[in-house]
Amino acid sequence: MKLRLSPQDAVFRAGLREFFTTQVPQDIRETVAAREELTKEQMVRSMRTLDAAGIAVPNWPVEWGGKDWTPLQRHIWHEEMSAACVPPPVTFNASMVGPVIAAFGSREQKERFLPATRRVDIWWSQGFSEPDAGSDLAALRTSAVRDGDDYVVNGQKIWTSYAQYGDWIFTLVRTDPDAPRRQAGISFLLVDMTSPGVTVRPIRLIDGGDLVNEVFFEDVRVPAGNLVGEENRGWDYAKFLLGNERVGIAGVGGTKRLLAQAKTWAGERLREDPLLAAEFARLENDLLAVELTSIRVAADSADGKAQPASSVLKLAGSELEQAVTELVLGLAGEQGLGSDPAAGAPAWTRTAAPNYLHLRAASIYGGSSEVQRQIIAGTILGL
Amino acid sequence: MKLRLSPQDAVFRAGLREFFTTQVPQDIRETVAAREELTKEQMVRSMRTLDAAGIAVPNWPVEWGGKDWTPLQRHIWHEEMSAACVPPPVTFNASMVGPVIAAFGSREQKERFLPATRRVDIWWSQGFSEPDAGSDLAALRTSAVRDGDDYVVNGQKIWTSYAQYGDWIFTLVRTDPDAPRRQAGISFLLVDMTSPGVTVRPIRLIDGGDLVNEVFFEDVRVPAGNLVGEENRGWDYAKFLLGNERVGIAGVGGTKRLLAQAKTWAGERLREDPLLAAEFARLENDLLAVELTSIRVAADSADGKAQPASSVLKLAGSELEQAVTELVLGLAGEQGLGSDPAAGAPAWTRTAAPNYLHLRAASIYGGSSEVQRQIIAGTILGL
Amino acid sequence: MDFDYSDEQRALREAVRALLGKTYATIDGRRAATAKDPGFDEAVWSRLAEMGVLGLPFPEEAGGMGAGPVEVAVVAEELGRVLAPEPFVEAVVLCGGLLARADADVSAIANGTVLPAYVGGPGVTARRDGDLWVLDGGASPVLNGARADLLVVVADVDGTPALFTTAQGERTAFATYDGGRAARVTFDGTAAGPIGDPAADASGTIAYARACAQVAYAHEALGAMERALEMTRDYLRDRHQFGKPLKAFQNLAFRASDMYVCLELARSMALWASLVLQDGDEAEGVEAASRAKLRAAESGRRIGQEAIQLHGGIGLTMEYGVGHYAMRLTTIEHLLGNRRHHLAGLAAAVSDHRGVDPLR
Amino acid sequence: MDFDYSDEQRALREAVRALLGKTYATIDGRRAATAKDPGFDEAVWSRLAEMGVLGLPFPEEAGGMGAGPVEVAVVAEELGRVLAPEPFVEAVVLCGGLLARADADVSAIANGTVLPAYVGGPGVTARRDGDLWVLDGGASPVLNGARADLLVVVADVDGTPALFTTAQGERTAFATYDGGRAARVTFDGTAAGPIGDPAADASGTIAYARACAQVAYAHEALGAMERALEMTRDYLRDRHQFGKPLKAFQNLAFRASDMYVCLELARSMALWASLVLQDGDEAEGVEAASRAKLRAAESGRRIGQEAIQLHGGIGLTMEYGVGHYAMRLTTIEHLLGNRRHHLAGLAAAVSDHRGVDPLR
Repeated sequence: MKLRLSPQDAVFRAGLREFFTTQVPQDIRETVAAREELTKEQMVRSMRTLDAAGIAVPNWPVEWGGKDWTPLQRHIWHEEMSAACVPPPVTFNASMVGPVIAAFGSREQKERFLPATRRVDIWWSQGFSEPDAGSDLAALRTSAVRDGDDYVVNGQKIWTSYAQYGDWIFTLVRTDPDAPRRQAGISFLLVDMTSPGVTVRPIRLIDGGDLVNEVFFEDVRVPAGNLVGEENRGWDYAKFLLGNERVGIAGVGGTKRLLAQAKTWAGERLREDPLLAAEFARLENDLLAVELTSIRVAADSADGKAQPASSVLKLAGSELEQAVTELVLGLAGEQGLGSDPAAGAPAWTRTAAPNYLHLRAASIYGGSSEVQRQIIAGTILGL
Repeated sequence: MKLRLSPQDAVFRAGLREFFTTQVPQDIRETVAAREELTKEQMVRSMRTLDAAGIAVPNWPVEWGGKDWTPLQRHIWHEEMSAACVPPPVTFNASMVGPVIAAFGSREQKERFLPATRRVDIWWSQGFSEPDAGSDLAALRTSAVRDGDDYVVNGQKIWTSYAQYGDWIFTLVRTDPDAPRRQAGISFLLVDMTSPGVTVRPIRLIDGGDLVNEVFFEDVRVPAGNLVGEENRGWDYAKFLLGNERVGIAGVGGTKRLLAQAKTWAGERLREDPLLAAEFARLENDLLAVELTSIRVAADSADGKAQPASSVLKLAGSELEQAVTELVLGLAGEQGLGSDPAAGAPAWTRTAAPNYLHLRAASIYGGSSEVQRQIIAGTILGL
Repeated sequence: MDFDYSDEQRALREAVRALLGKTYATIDGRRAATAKDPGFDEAVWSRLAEMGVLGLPFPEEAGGMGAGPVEVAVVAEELGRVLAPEPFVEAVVLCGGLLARADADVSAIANGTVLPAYVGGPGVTARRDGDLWVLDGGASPVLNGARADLLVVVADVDGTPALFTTAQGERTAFATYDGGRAARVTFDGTAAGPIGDPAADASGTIAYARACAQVAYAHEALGAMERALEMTRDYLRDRHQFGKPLKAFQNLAFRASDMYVCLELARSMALWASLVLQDGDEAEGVEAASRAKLRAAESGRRIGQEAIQLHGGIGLTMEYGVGHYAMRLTTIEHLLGNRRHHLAGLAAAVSDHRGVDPLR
Repeated sequence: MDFDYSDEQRALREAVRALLGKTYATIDGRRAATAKDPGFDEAVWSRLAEMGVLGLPFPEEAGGMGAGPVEVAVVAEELGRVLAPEPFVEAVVLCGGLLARADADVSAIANGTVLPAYVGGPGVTARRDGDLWVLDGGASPVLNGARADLLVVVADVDGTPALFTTAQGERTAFATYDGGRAARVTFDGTAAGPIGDPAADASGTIAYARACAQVAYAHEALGAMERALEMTRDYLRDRHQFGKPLKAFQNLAFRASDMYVCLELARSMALWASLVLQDGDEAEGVEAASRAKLRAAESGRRIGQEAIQLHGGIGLTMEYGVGHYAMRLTTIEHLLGNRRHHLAGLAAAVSDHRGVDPLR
């Protein structure tokens, strides 16, 4: 056991810190610091900045632009990025579809898609959830029927973030409705969103945003060459995708930055109001525990015990993130009502309520807290 | 709607307050105030004092010594008793078996048992739970087989409080093992604990007490005349018993007294430690909400809405009671280790840990919190 | 002590429910009303005036109905149930309450021709300017401050608060996150009329009016909690996942049970606080209001958050109703003192009494 | 940064586990040991001495093994797993730690011939009496105070704390609720030897030794939590009600999951605090210990309470083990500062830093 980073890792960290704080454009980092929405252009520009330095997709195979980093180094990379207000690489590209294509795609698919995915020449959307298939994803009904060299896709996806920006969408579709298990008849299909029959309808959320969507497929013809891996094995690839990336799942970096900012916003109240100070102290201690746990997972300290899986990090991390946004909302008080720029309020009070409401989703998407508890009970405790 | 008691109820309350604080022996009230165990003799003496004044069993039919009080008056009676450190009438007698015999017993049973039950000439024990029938009471296996004029009882009961003192035990026994529903083959039988074949074994608990027991029945012959009501309808009587008495179920009176005592014990810390003061304030507000809810239930304010059932009171009341004992343990701090009289510590620090541990049972017995949540979900919410 | 509504109170509830039901039967009603200025439905407001609701708590001689806090609670709860955006609590209970206590004319509020808005906070001062009083400074957010015909202003006069009204003041309108409207109000030597004696300390009057509004908010929150729980219950009953209704998942059903417990605790406390206000002792009323507001905030927070979580994604959409309930509960939680504010106040006073005895 | 145990540390764990397993394989072992004075098993204590465990953290030249906080943690966790009542934390980590830092002879502690007990708290004063130092006052509870051969006393000298040892002092023995032993100790001009310079302020030394003990307690609690969760998991898996295993009740299974989360958060924090102590900066060590103790208290409270609740009645019996785990977790929660104490301390310092960065 040791507390300190190895000299190599300390150098590694210093290098990244230098890079993130000096090479990533200031406008992007300020937008993140102010908890405001990034534009698509900013997200793309940020990721290309990282890509130019070769650190956009360290989790990918080296052949396709990845890094041979240790898990701890990946953790450091992610935390330094968060601390420096650098937006993490576009998830759909970097953490979701990229690794799946790299692992299961054909050579042709890799060459066609991976470089473009890394540079965000293609913005990917995720087409998994459906109106009747949320936590119970295997209930999905969107169908893909083979017709000559194409699949014909019909159905509806929902909760598709940033589908407005989407050039392509990776989807789970039902290719064998008669499969003995619901999971067995599902395939992983890449769909060009400019194909005829694809329609995107934004969903307005209570946080004021409209960046999640419904995506409708009506007789959409998709070349069979866009099937990833084998037909009817999509469930395996989806499980790979969902279980793949544990770095950053606890959201510790962002929570930590926000809690530190909140101290500034609290100002003198932090000294004058013991109940407020206790709230900060409690959250800070909870945060430290979650961060240390995420380091333990990253460092993969085996020690013969069942490891706290990513489920623990997702569960505890999202609840903590929510608690900190709630603290900030409480600091804003009645000022928090003024989410409208016309209120002329400081950015942090203006964004307090929308961010609080936005983060209510943290315990719902990406495997709800209920799903995580089920995984812990089943997989770790054997219940 | 009105806030104040009616003049009649105010007079009623004043009378009870006067009685409880002057007529119930001081030694009994001091033992309660010190949170120490009452002896059997004290409990009996206290109940006989109430009985002499005709207020031991107000929930019984007037014919058998009850009172024609309103629910609010019963509530006042209970709260004044708690406030004055008067132990409530022995539950098994006053709230459990008495009302069942009064409602379902034969004339002969009533005459034989009710006066003796009211005066605690008979101390009743409760024989419901079994090792494999706790929350799932209908799984009980203790059998009673008819043999001539007797039932022959075999089996085991558990969690029988004060069985050491028990003269008689009221039991649920299985009389028809072939009944189509498990609940349908159960009968309600009164058993003289001096009968051959009855054995009592105390269970030592982590609170240091040994007042709960296992009770074993080995070929115990019980006259058929001790069957209450009809054979195989015992489940109905048990449900009547369990749902019968809502007064005092939230334990508000005792919790309130304890919280007030705790302020004294906290002393100057209450002014000096804002976190401690906030804990008190929060508990006091929670307590007020539970007390008001228990008054609403008592006053049976219909108003066309589903009433918060006794389940809400049991659930919220026991959690609150536990929280207050935990607060007291926290006040005691390391002093709380000294539960042994030899520690020479004040009574309140000495009893802090045993009481805290004792109260962990409050959310388990009498319908666990889980059972209460199930009832609320099912009965009130229709889930 | 009893918690039963009288026949008149029940009739009032039915009447208000029927009126609001015409416009706010579904969440689309609220969405339509809040989509455009002034953020509520003027026609509904007029009908509330016709029904006498806008003068409910004012003395009859002042154009009101002489009703009390319990009737106010009945109305507020109905508004909360359908998330009606009409500013009853702000205009009638808070502003109207302040003016009525100072024997100012509130008939124009009661008949709906004047909409007042409350300008609180520490940012406004008043000074004499010749024979006139003028205001300086400003406040934000002033709920419905742009639409308001009259501002009821708490202003500092030589270190103590006093009350003024003015129809002027610069207003910058903005939308609030829950669909409402507010304004940033600034004064710069703005003429204003004193309410009562401006040299006298109005703290007590203000605290009592705020208490009345806190209790009304607690009831508005209660209505919203009640409806949010109903929606959640229906969703658990009707929605299926993994081949069975959600209600078959014990964890979800138990959480709905806990929401119900929260609801009933909040209901008991809000009803009681109304009765304490009705009973008349001001200090007791102020304390009871703080207790009820704290309880409403805790229950509302839990119920709002759980309503969303138990719904999943749909609970976060503008189209579906339950997210609006959570938003409104969040807003109320932070109006007139949030949880920490009220808890700190109660904590500071916790040594002053042995216990709280609601039976009197 | 890494959290892996070295091979030596693993070997230590296995050795301690094997030793303790002989006596404490089931809860009956603890019950037997605590049924009679001195409340622990002297034979086990001797074997721990033979193994070198009682000198683990002392320098080799002082008769110890020169091991660090991580090795101490390994031992404490094993003691916690089986609820071994031997006073390792109190005697070795706290008392031994205080003496070793003052370069006092600890070899007799290491070889098990002298059992020390810690007399803290504000109730003892020391004064000169001729050439001697004498103590007045007293303290309670002094853990294992009756059995102790030596008392390590924190006494007030002209307003600042100093350290003394004495083999005397009047001791009134009593049992603690969790099965342990303690004593009320009183001094009345009792002769004592100073440890270090009695005129110097020993606050820092004491705080650091207490920090080491707090972290060791956090690990003892960790072992107890781990085992309490295992027992609960087994019970949910094996026990049936309503015709199915308890684990099929989603609410119960989810609560076990939350217990697991609590456990892992406590583990991370306790391991980290050991590393901070090992790293050597005293102020950092004291802060980290407070953080770990708070976390252990919160997790331990939750896990202990839930372990009982999920077991139901059986969880409260002396015969079954899980209640003993809950009791011990409760005791540890209140030793060397409870939750409110540590939270208040961290709250008072929360403005002093922007955030806590564990990666260094």
